[in-house]
Amino acid sequence: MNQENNQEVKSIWEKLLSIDRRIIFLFIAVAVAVPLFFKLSMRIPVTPVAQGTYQAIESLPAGSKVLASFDYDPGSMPELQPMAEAFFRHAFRNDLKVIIMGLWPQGPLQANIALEEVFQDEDIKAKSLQYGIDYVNLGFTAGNEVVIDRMGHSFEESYPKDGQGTPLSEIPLMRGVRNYDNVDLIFNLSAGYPGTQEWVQYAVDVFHVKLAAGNTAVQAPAMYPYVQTGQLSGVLGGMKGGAEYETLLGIPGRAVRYMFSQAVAHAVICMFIIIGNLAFFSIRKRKKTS
Amino acid sequence: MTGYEILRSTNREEGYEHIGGAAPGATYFSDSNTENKVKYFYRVRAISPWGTSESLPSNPVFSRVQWFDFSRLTLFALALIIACAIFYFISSAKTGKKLFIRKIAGLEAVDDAVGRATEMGRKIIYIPGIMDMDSMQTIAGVTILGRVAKLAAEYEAKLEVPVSKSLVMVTCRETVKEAYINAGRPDAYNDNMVYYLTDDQFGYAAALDGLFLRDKPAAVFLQGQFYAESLILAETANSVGAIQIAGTAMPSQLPFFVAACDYTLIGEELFAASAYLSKDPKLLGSLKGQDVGKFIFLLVILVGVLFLTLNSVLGLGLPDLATVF
Amino acid sequence: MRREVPLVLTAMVGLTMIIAHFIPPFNILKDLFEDWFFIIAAFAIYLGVLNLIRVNADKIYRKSRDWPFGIVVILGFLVITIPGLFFSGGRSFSDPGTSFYFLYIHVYYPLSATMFALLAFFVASASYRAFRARNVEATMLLAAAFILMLGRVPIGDWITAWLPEGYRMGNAADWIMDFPQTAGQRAIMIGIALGVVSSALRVILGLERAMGGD
Amino acid sequence: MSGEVVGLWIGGILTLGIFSFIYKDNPFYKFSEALFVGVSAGYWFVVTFWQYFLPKLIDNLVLAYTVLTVEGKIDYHWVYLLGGGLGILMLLRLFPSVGWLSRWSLAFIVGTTAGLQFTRYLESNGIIQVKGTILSLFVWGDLNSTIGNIVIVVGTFCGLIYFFFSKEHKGAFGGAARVGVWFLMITFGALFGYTVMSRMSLLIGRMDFLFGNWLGLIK
Repeated sequence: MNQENNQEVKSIWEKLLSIDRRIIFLFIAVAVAVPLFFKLSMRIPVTPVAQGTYQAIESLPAGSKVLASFDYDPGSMPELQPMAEAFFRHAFRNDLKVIIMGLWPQGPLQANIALEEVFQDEDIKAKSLQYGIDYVNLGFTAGNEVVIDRMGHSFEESYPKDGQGTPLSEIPLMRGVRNYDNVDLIFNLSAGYPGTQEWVQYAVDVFHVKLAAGNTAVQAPAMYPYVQTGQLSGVLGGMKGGAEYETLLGIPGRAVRYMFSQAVAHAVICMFIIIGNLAFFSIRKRKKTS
Repeated sequence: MTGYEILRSTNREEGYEHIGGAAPGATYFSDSNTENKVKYFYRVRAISPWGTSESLPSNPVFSRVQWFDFSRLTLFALALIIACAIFYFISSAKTGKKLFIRKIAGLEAVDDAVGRATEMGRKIIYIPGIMDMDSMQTIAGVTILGRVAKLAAEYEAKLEVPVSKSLVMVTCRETVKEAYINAGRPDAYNDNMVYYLTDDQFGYAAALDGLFLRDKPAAVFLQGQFYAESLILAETANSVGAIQIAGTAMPSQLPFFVAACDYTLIGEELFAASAYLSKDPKLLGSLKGQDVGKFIFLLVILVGVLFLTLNSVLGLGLPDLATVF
Repeated sequence: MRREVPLVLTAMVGLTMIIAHFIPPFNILKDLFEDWFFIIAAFAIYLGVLNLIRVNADKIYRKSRDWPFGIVVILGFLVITIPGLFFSGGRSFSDPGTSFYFLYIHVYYPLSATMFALLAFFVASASYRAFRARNVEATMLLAAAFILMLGRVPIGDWITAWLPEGYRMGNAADWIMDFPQTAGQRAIMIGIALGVVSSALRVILGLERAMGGD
Repeated sequence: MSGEVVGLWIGGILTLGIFSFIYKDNPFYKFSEALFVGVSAGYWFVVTFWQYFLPKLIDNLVLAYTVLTVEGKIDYHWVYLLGGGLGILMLLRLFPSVGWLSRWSLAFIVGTTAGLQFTRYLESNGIIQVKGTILSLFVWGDLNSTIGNIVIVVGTFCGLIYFFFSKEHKGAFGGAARVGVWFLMITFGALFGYTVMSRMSLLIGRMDFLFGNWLGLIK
């Protein structure tokens, strides 16, 4: 008897392992979509590295100038766009002046999208911020990390004109801003190359300017050594980092809303790994005994 | 006291412009926007909620060009040492001197896999990554292909190399042909062992997916530069029970290869294996030169940590190497 | 002429960049080369784009495999280039409201974001069918992955709620990220850095065949 | 607001087009992917023209020309003419017969990148990282940072030994390499967790678009 149901038990594990891939796809799709329908607000614990980025911006006195480099494309929007919106709300709420630029051609346009969203807020609308005085968008320029190196000598040599084509000398905000010495902080949203590593290598370690960053989750772990040495003030990691930033600012935005789906998705992945391994080991044990 | 303002003028009495500020408690201010050989006068204005007080003008100073930036001496010295080490090892390797490289565990795994594949009598599929010949990782992948092809020729195993770039196809054909000749079996080689599928990342993965399911290979080699499509390849090869030996320097793909494959060459091991196999003087020399750099770093860490620990445990005053250099 | 001049140029430009870092007067020459670098880098972007158009036009002309999709590539190129150059208010082409902005939000963004979202499905099926704790290393990897995956979402703290405040899954995840992960990442980083140093040296000394060599 | 609705429908259909690859490689997926390749190339083309070529290259050439004709002197802006020439050489790579000329321009790209990376990687990813690892293994009255320092020093040291190729991994040296591998595995485990987090966030973003913005089911 034992041999017979032993046979049948093995087939369960093997059947489990050989189910069609599309069923797994359907399972993860449902696991991610269903929680979106529930408005469950979850407590988001804040990591020390996220605190570092928040503190670097919060500690700036009003009127300080922040160079914000948007180095990502729409593929990373779900992770970095909440950070972009939270950053603009944070900067404008503290009356910081923001100089936007991008080393990726899509970056400056992502900034425009975030600005359009943030300008709907009542408190920001009340400040009636003006282009060229409170914020400016220098747009994209070719050259990757060499642009960062050149901006150390002079912004104008890399960006003679802003995204709209107005020479820098005619923009009030840019008067007196010659290079990194006249900027109080660099904030970098990065999804790869060129990104935060290049900003550390070419701006922080050569011109000794302060840098805070937000990265896609794939790239965030590689930035931890820079935080430990102090080269990088802090890094927001993936959508979770966006949710932490929103929590610190007290404005639960999109990233907080997605966290319930994120939690369920992670649980499902862990369950898949456990089942997969149980099946793997029981089949291997079966093969050894037979 | 809320801060200082720095004023500058080219004339002692008037014409002072505000050129920068310093936080309260700061003791220095560097002015990097000066024209060389022009005399400047500086004044510091302390600002406090009750009013401001100005210092007397400083005596005239002018900046001139440093011919060597001494603040970067450590970097210069280390760069020189490593460059000389690399140059020395490359030239000595060129003169045929044998350079020692430790045994690479991954290469044994490669040999075992080809052996077991031959016993099982099923195909070996070799994938040299999805990038072109200008990537170092692809070159390493093609070098390791040479060894696998030589073994496959000796064991008379069936080898197949589907690629995603035409230039890679040409190079792989040369490598496999040469390996079969060295193994003394030129007759067993034919060109369509190496064939082109598609340039498109996911199209290539989908095509390989079908190939694995159809042919059920005994061994799959994934050596080179991979991106997210590596997940599909590793998973399907796993599901058909193939032995998998991977190797890449892409940090984002290494976790998946280590979890899904039987053996993975991690980052630099891929380049070490290709240097070890190709005996190419410039690869061997570079590897040894890099080891000199690692040796210096290991030594500095060891001594530096020892000093600091002794300082804090025994209260000695040994130098802190982190700030000395 | 074909091989020597590029190698000499590469060596000259590369050495200038290194020397200028230590001997400031060289910065004048460095700025000149950088000015040319920016222009050539922009043309390199156009080279990539034009090459893509040529490859697809070739595919259509020769009716090779999947040639109809070559037409779609060229159509896609024109669909965004023509409005972007001519009908989006010139220099302020990327302001909200222009047709270029509309195409970016409603065509480029969904396609690009969904291409990446595909990977979530592949990770899910690979987790189920490929990730095995087959040896000590893989077991340590999966254990760390579990702690991170659960620790970075509220579920981790919810499962380990019975532990005292500072020692829950979330704190374990923070500790792993701040210390062992930083150490391992740093070892990899130093290794890669020395690798870049040696390959940069080989390129500058003209020893590297792969870099544009034939 | 009909433009918005049309846009949402285009986005929804294209999203399903790419997702159809999950079912199997099919013409609808191939169409969407080809469209993506074409649109992204077009995007780069347009942005580089408006924000690089026009304001920086063409305007400077016009400036150089006016300075020459008005004041009759050659000023620094003529550098852009030479740069433009090198740029056009780069495009010759499209034509195999004269393609070798493009190697002159490629030399500037390769030389500049190699020259800058040589010092940047050695300092930022080498020297400064080593300096960050020189920590005391015993800190009075602070157990957490003592343990933290030990972990960072041992982990970095052993990790570097694992990547050391000039000595056989035997005896104490082999032991240290073994410990190094364990640290690398924890690092890869963390990277695995973060990569899963990243991929899942992207899927959540698309699901929110499909069910929220497009179908309007999520309020």
